[in-house]
Amino acid sequence: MDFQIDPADEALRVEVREFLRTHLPADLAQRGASGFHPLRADQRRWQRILFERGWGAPNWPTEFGGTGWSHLRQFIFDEECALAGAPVTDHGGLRMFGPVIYTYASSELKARLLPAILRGELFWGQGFSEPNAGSDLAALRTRAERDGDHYIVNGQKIWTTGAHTCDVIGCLVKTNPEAKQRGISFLCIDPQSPGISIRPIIDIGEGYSLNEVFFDNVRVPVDNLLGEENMGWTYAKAVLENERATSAEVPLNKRKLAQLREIVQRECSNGERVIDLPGFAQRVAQLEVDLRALEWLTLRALTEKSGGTSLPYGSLLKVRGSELLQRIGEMTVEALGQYGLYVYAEPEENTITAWPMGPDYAPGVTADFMYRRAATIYGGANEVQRTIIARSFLEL
Amino acid sequence: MDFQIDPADEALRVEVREFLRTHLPADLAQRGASGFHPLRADQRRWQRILFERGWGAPNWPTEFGGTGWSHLRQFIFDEECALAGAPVTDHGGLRMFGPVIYTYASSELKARLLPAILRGELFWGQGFSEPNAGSDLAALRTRAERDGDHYIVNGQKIWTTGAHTCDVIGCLVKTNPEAKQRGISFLCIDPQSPGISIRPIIDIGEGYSLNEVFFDNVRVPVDNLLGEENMGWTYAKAVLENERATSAEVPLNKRKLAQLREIVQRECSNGERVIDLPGFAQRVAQLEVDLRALEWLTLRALTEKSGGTSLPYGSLLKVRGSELLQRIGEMTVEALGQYGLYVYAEPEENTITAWPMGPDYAPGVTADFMYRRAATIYGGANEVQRTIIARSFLEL
Amino acid sequence: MNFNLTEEQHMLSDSVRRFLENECGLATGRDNKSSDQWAKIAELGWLAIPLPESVGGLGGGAVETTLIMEEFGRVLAVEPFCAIGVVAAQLILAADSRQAEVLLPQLIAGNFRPIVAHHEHEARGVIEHVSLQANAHGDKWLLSGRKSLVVGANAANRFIVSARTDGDLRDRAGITLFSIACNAPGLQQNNIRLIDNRWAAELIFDNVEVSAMNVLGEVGEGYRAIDHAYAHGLLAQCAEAVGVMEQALWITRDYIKTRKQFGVALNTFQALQHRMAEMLIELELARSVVYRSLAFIDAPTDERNAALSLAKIKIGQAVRFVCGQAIQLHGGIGVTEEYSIGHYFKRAMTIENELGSSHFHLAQLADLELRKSVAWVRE
Amino acid sequence: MNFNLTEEQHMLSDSVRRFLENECGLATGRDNKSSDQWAKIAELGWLAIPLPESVGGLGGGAVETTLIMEEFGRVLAVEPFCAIGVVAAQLILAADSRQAEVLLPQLIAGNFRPIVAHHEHEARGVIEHVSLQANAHGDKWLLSGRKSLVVGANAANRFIVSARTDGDLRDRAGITLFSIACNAPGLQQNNIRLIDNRWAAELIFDNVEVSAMNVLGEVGEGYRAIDHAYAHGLLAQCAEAVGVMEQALWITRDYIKTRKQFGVALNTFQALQHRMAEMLIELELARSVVYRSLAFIDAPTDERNAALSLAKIKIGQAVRFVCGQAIQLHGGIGVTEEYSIGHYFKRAMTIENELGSSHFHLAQLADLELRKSVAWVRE
Repeated sequence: MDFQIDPADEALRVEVREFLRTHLPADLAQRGASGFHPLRADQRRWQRILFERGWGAPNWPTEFGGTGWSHLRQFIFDEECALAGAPVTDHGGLRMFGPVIYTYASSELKARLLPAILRGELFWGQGFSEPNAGSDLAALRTRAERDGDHYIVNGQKIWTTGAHTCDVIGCLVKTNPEAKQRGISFLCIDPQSPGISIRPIIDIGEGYSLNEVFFDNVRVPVDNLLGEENMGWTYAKAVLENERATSAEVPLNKRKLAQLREIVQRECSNGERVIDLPGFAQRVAQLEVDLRALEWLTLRALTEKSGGTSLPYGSLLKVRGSELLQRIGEMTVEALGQYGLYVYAEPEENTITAWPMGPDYAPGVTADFMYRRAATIYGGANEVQRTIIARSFLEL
Repeated sequence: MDFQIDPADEALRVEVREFLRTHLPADLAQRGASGFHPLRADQRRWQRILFERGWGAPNWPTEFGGTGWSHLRQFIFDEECALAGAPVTDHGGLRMFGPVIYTYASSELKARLLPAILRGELFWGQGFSEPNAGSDLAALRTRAERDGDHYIVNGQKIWTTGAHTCDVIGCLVKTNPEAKQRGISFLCIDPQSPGISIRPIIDIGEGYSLNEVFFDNVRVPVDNLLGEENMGWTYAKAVLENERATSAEVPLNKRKLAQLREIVQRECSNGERVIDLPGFAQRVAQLEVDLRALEWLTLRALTEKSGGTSLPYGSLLKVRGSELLQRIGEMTVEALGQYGLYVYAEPEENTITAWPMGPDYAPGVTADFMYRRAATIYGGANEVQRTIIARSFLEL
Repeated sequence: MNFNLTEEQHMLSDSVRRFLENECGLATGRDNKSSDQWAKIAELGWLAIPLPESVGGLGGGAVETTLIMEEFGRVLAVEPFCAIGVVAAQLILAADSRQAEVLLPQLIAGNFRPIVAHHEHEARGVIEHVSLQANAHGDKWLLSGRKSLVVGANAANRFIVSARTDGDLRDRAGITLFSIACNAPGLQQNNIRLIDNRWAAELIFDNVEVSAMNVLGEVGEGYRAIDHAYAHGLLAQCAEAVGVMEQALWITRDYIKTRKQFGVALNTFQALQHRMAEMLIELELARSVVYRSLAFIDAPTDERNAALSLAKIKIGQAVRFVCGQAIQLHGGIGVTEEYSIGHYFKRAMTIENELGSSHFHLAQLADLELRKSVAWVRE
Repeated sequence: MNFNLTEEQHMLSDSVRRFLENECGLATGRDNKSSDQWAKIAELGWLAIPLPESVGGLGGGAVETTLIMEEFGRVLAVEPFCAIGVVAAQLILAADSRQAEVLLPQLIAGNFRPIVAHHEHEARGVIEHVSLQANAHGDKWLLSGRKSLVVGANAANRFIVSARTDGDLRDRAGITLFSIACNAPGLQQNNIRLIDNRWAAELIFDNVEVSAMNVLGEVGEGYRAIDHAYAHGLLAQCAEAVGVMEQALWITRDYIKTRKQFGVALNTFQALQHRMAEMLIELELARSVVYRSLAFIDAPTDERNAALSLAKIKIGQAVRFVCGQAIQLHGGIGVTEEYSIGHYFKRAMTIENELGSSHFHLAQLADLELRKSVAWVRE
């Protein structure tokens, strides 16, 4: 056992921090820190900057242009980016589909897709959930029927993040309607294809990142199949397995707690800082406790090999990480006083200027808090995670 | 709607308080306030005093020697008794079996049993639960088979409060093993009968109030049947219905909170009262909030007629009342510092003197806190109550 | 002690509910106009009901207010009944009985729509926090400073402003009430929508001139009336929260009985059943503290305020839990703007944060705990 | 960074577990005798493992201590390993390196069983709280005052007492450590059983005479060693709590898989499954803060103590929840003295309350929050 961080890992942290200080454009960082949904244009600029530094894909192996970093180094990188307010990079391309592509796809697809993702020229929408297949993903019903060298896709996806601004939608579709999990395939679909219609879903933060996507006889070239037909469930599981150590969103939680700390120090009541009001310091301290516990559970998950008797880290982390995000948000809204109750409309440009009222740290806080009510729902509702923990690990 | 208490009810409170001040013996009050299980001898003395005042059975109609008080008045009486530290009266005789007797039993049994209960000459053990029939009471298996003018009882009861000191055990028994709920009867059994053996159960507070009772061909006169054969389930339901408004144990919670307040004012740290240490006052205030909310929910239950669309008050109150008891207890143990960790053995006499160490309010606090871990279990576990609420009222 | 509605109270509840359900939908307030419904609301007599007959009211009281507000909560109505019919009306009533006889009949008729501009950003629940200055200038007053979170300002045709004419920032003495036209020179009004679709304003006063005639009550004596008005406002808001919770609970109940996952209806999952049981418990405890507050609303100020703080703590905790879990049990659809349930949560958040958060009120109660002596405890 | 046990660490865990399971059962401490097992424990070398080679130890450290303590927690052992092998040993090590070379080999051998008498009733977690007075009297010292909650005192053959030779009640300077025979004239020892079946004592000092030779370290300089020793003690206790929780969790898991109610095994109820999932989450978060503390145990004092406070908060909250719910899921049998699970809860309560409750430590962390500047926050 060794609980000290490796000096080389610590050196990477310093390097990343310095890079962010010098290369992260201020206008991007301002929006990134605000809590509003990221803009695609910002993500594009930032991905290009990272790509040029060689950090375009921290989680990919070097042979595909990734960094080849350990999980721990990826985590350090994510933390520093979050704390600096860097735009969220394309989760779909880098985390969910990229690994499926370099592991399972044809070399033709690898060559076509991976460099474009790395350079920030190919952004992905995630077409997993359906109206009746949320936490129960295997119940999905969107069908892809083979017709020559095309699939004909019919059905509906929901909660498709960024469908309205992405270059490709990565979909899970039923290629064998008889089988349940074994009949699922990964298909890349051009959102401009005829037969696709996209309906915005506005979230309760009044932000727009989600969509419903309807497929009406959409023709998709067979070449766009990722890996083998009917193997999608296996791939999806592998993807989700990659996610297990990051599901507490510790980097995001750290940024949010830092923001709360700044607000309770800056906001005043009768000349006193809000942090000095009764109970506030203890509440912040409690959040710190819970965040640190999550951080170290994450470190365990990052450095421990996954295996048969291993803890279901992803589920443990998901439950508490999402709850923490909501608790920090709730206290931040309270700390803002009236400014926590104002609607600051989501700006359509990255520079946030000239808000009608309030301090510059107010806009976006409540919008994000509202959106994060979904944190305990998306990615497998916390109730589902508890069942997974009980069944898989406790064998109940 | 009228939210003010009736002056006549308020006058009763004053009268009860004055009576307690003048008639409750100090040695009884000391033990009563301590948290240790009540002694039968104390209960006997106190019941006699109450009987002489005409308050032997606050919840019975006047025709059977009760006070005929409204539910609200009974509640006021209970509150004052609890706050004064009066011994708990015989729950079995007064609350559980008395009402069944005066409502359903033969006039012979009424005459034999009711006056004796009133005078404190007949104490009851409660033989409801069995090892495999706890929260699922209808699963009980103790059988009573008719043999001439006797029943032959075989089986086992558990959690039988006071079986070792009572004059009669009120049992639920199966008289028709074919039927489930419809085969249950109420039987009064003399604990001295041949064939009965009693095994103490020591609780984790190291107190002794509970027992296992084994019945091996115990002969019980048929005269000891309460009401009709096989109607026990109906009676039990009626009994439990009577309990619904008191299941939050607000009087007990009030006494416990008053005790906590006294302790955090008297205990000191470096010259400062414990209540002045960070966070303590807010925690006490939160307990006060939750107690007052429960008190007023209880007042609603007391004054509202029960009926088809009525809230399942008993379940609502049981869940939060038992939780509150545990929360108050936990904080009281903490407030006592080291004295909360000492074992003060349950004294066998009512005068509690010469404790080895610590202030006079310390003995019994932790014993009671430990015993009350059962509060969320006994009387139908809180999980069962939540199911009742969900099914009966929310129709889920 | 009797928790049953009288027949009149039943009728009031029913009629308010019917009107609001039919005429005031969810989220009607996104466009910033003063409510179309105000004339109808006045016509229905709701503004008269809680006020004494001496000012043209119907002689009801706080009980009737809570019944009305519960219905407002149920449909998430945005009409400023609480701001005008409760806070402003009670303020005028308590501040100046002569003026009340003139102004309240007009308020009841719906022509006079005063909004109290009292809250300031740094107050954070402290009622006596007034920094806006009023300086005597001949027989006039000049007001300078800021007010914020003036809820319902978009519907106002008059502001009643608390200003400091004497004393320090949080002194109870030295607060004076002024009645001011909405378009007074030097007064800038910035409207902003709140997350629950009500509208509020920040008001910036730059030497706004007010004549001595427009002082409400006595100079320097405004605190008592403000305290009274906000006590009634807080109670009204607690009652509103009960309506919010109740409706959120039943919407959720109905939803999980129909929605399926893993092949079965959600309501068959015990974890969800138990969650809903907890929601019901919290709702009914919250309702109980509203009743308790009604028992204290006319009690001496300290007792009343302690009871209201207690209520606000329970209500704030309950409404966040119930409405938060209402979203949770809905799943994804609960987080969308076009479905109703998320709006219940947003109203919950404004209720929690508007008149002092539950944490603020807990600190108030904690202060009382510290002042209790052992003798008191023993009594 | 590596959370895997080395082979030696695995072997240590296994052998400690095997011995304790076989030789030390549940609740062996109800009769007040010094443990029969101590000689065997010494023989097994556990006392040597965490100590440096310079004092005859095996050169392990805090990691090995936590491994051993976790096993103690698992079986609820009452042997005073923490009191002697951790707190007293670390105190001697930090107080006086010369004495350490003499005393610790004897401690390791099991002959020397020192117990630190430091806690006083009003301390409530404050380490520097020392009121017991030591007054110079020629070349001797006279000690008067009280110590309490001296856990393991029944096994002691020597007390190490903290006393004030200078300064005010909570000054860090002016605390001196004295080594005192258990039967010193003027020393009264009242033993009392704790709820978790360990034994503690109250010690009453009435002009107990101590020679200058028996001062440990420098006069007035005892605080640093006490702080060091209690840091290690707190960490050991946190590790013990992890063992307590883990065992309570699996006992409960096994129980609900066999116990039936309403005709089906309890483990089929989703509400109970989810409760157990919550218990596992809390257990693993608690384990994680123990690991984090190990990363800080040799850090500068302020950082170390902040990390330990953080750990204690999480541990205290987790252990109460896990062990409380372990009882709840058992139902009635969980509340009986003869079944094991209630004892896990009782150990949980002593852990929570012995070295400063989680509320005390939360207040410590809150103080740190107040001292953070915006600049710090931004960094």
